[in-house]
Amino acid sequence: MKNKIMTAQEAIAGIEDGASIMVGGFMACGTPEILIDALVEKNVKNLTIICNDAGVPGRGVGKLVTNGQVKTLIASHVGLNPEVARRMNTDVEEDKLECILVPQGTLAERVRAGGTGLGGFLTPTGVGTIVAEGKQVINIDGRDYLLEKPLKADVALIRGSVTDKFGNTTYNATTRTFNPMMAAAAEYVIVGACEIVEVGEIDPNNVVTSGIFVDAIVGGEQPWQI
Amino acid sequence: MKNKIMTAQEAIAGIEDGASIMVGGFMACGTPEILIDALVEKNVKNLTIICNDAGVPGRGVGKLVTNGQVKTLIASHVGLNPEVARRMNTDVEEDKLECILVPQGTLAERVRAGGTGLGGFLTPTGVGTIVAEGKQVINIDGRDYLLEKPLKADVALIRGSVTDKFGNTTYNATTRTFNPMMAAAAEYVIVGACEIVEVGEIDPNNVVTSGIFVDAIVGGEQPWQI
Amino acid sequence: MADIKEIIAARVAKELSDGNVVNLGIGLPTMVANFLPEDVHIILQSENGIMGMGPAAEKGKEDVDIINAGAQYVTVNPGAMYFDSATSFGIIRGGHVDATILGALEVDQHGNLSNWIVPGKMVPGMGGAMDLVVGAKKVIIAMQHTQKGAHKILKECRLPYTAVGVVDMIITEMGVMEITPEGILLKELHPDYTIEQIQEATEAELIISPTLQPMK
Amino acid sequence: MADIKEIIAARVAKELSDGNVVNLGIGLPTMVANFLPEDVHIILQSENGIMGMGPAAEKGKEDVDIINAGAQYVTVNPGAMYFDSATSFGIIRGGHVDATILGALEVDQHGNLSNWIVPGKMVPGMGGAMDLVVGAKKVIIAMQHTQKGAHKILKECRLPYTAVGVVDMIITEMGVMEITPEGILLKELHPDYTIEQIQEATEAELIISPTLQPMK
Repeated sequence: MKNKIMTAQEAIAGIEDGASIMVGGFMACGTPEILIDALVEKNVKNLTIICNDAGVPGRGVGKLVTNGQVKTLIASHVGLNPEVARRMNTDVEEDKLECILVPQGTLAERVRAGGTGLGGFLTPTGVGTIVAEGKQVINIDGRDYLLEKPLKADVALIRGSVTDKFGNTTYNATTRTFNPMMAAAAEYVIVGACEIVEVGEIDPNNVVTSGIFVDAIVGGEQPWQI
Repeated sequence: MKNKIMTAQEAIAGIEDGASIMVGGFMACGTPEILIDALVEKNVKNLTIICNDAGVPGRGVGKLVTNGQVKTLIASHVGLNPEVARRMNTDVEEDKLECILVPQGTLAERVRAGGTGLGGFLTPTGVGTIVAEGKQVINIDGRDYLLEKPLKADVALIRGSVTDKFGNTTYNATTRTFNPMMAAAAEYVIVGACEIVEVGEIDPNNVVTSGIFVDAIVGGEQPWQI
Repeated sequence: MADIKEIIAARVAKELSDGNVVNLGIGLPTMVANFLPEDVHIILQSENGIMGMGPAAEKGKEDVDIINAGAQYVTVNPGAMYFDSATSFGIIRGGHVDATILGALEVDQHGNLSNWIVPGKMVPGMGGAMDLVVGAKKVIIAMQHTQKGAHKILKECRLPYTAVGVVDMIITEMGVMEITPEGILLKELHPDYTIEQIQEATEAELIISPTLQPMK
Repeated sequence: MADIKEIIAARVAKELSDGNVVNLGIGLPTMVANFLPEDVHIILQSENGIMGMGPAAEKGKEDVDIINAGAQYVTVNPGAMYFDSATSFGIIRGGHVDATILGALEVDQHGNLSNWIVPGKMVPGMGGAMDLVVGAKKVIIAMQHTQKGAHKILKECRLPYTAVGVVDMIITEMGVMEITPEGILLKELHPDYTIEQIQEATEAELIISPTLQPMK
C-alpha cells in the first residue's frame, strides 16, 4: 500500500497559484486548520475557494482571506467575516475578492453532483429570486425547478476525526458538514486528521469517506480551543 | 415520545390494494422478510413494488411476485426470479405483471431525489440506449445527459440491523443497499428490525437513518439462514 | 423589547406539536424552545448537521466539535444523529422539517419573503434560508410588526426575494396572520392593539377573520 | 473452455496496477483476481455496497449480511467500507472506479457495447452495468472472441446498446484490442492464431498495430 502520510508542507506542495480548492467545515468547525496554516505559509495566490462560508477572522478560510490569497470565494454565507466585505469593495486591485453566493443546500448538492458524475440537478430553491438569474428553469409535473450544475475542484482540504492509513475517515459530530462530498469532488484530496489509526481499526459500517478518495494524510490536526 | 413499536400486522394495517411500496435490499439481502410475510398473509393486490430486483423465489419481494400481488415492478434486475418472466408473458389477465427496468444507479438516485425534494437529475447513464426513450436529453458543457425524475411511494419497508425506539437505524454490511434512500422517499415507513435498543444507545455519529422518517418498528427480523 | 420578543416566541411555541421536527433561525426564533409546554417535545434540526439538537452547552463544558448553525456550542439529546450538509438539506428540501421559524425584512400578501439583502449594506449570504423556506412544511415568520415604524408586511416585497409564495404564517407582537390565496388573514389580535392600529402598521390590507380571537 | 477463460483472465490481470479500484462482472471477470502478481493489490468495489471486497466466504463461515452483486457470500478485507446504493453508484458514475471488467454479447468499432438484451429471451435487466460502463475510467471487455463461431466484435452492434462509445479495450483468447477513434487496433495477438484467423473471427476491420506483440 502506498504511504499517504506526510507533512502538511509535503501534502500541499503541488498546490499552485490559481488553484481551485474545496475546504470542508461550517464556520471553521470541521475545517483542517493545519492545512490552512500550511497554505498561508506557502502564500499561494489567486485561489478559488469553495467553502460553506468565509470562516471567521483568524479561523478556517478566514486566514486565507485575511492573507489576500483568495480571488474568488464560492460560499453560502460570509457574514461572520467582515474582511470579506472589505475586500469585495476595495479599490486595491490585488486585494479584490469576488464572492459568489450559493444557497447552502444547493452548494452541498452541487459538490455532491461533482463527485458523483451527475450533469446537474433540479432544485426548487432559488426559483423566482436573483439566484435564478441565467439559469434554466425546468417544469416537472407542474412545479418549477432551477437546473443547477456540478462543482469540482483541483484540491479538497478535509478534516478527519479518525483516519486510517489508507485514508478511510470518520467525522465527529458537526465537523462532518461538506467534508464527505468534497472528498469525492476534487482531483487531489488531503485529510488533516486528528487521529491516525491502522487500517482495519475503523468498523467498515462506520467509515464515512473511503480511502480511495484520499491522496494525502496529515496528522496533528488539533481541536479548536475555545 | 410516541410508541412506534408494534406487530407486523399492525404496522401494515394501513396498506391497501393498489399501494406503491418501496422495499429495501439487494437479492433479498437487506429486505425485511417479516414485513413481506405479513403482506403475503394480508394478500393485498395490485401493488406497485419498487425494489432493486425481484428477489428470488421464496425470498424478499419474490414472495409477493409468487403470490400474485405485484402488478407493476420497478427494478434494475429480475433475472434471478424466473417467476417474473412467466408472469410478464402470461395470458391470464389477473396474473400479469408489468416490469419497468431502470439502471441500478439511476434507480438509487431517483429514490434519493424523491426523498430529498429534487425535481430530477441529469445522468450520463442510458444516453443513446432504449433507456433514453421518452426522456429529455440535456447537454451540459458538451456532454449529453438524461433528465431522470424522482420516485416516491406510499410505503417503504426497511430492514434495520439495530433500531432504537425512536427509529434511528443502522444497517450491517451489505444490508444497507436502498434502505436509507427509501426511508426518506415514502409517506409511511416501517422498519423490520433485527435488534431494538433504547433511545441513546446508538452513537449519533453512526446512525444512518434518522428516526424522524420512521413511523413503525417491528422487531423479530431474523437473519436469513443459508 | 425583551417583552415583545417573548410575546412573539411564546405565541409561536403554540404552533408546534409534540414530535414536530423544527428548524429555528438565529435570534428570536431560538427563544421559541423556552416556551414549549411540558408535554410538547420537538426535535430540533440544525442545518449544519444535527437532528435532535439540545440546549446551548454550559460554559466550561463545551465540546468544540458540536456547534449549531449560528456557530454556538450546543449539546445533543439522546437519540440525536449527525449528518453531512447534503443529507441535511436533503431532509430540509425533501419536506421532512415540519416547521421553520425565522425573521424577515419584508413579507408580502402573496407569501413572498425577503430577508437576506438590505440595499447598501453588506450582503452576508442566504446561508440555508432559501432552502429552508422552500422545503419546510410550514414557514412561520416571527418578527416585530414594524421596523422602527416602517412597514414590513407589504402588498409586494421591495427587497430581493428569499423565496416566492412560501410563507404560511406571520406572528408579531400585534397579532397572528395567515397567508391565504385571498391575502393576509388576521386570525388573532393582541389585546394591547386595535384592528385599526394593526392595519395602520401593515401596508397590505388585512382580511379580518370572522372568528377573530385575542392573541393567545 | 476453462483454459480459454484462464488465458483471458490472466491477460486482463496485467492491465491492473497496484491500488486500482476495480469492479469485476460476474463469471469470467471474477477470475481476474486469481491472476494478479503478488505485488499488485487491487481494491474491489461491489456495486451492492462494498469497497474492499475480499474472497468468497468459506463454506460454513458465511456471514449472511455480506454478499456480492452476484448474491454470493463474500468477505471483506481490512480497510473495507460499506455504503448504500446511491453512494455506490455515485462512486461509479463519478469516475472513481479505475476499471470495470465485464463480458459482452456484442462490441463494435465505435466502442458501443450490447450486453443486456437477447431478442426472444427474457430480459433480466441491466442491473448496474449501464452505470458501470459509463462511469468507470477504463472499460475492459473480457470474453471469448466469438459465440460458437458467430461474430461478436462488429462494425455496428445489432442488439440494443448497453452504452455508446464506452469500451476502451477488448481482451479475448485471440488477442488484445483497443478502441481508437480510427477503429479497433489489434495490439497483441495470441501465438496460437494468425492475423488472418483473428480477422476472420472479427466482423469489424482490425487495424494492425505497427508494434504488434505476441499476447502476454
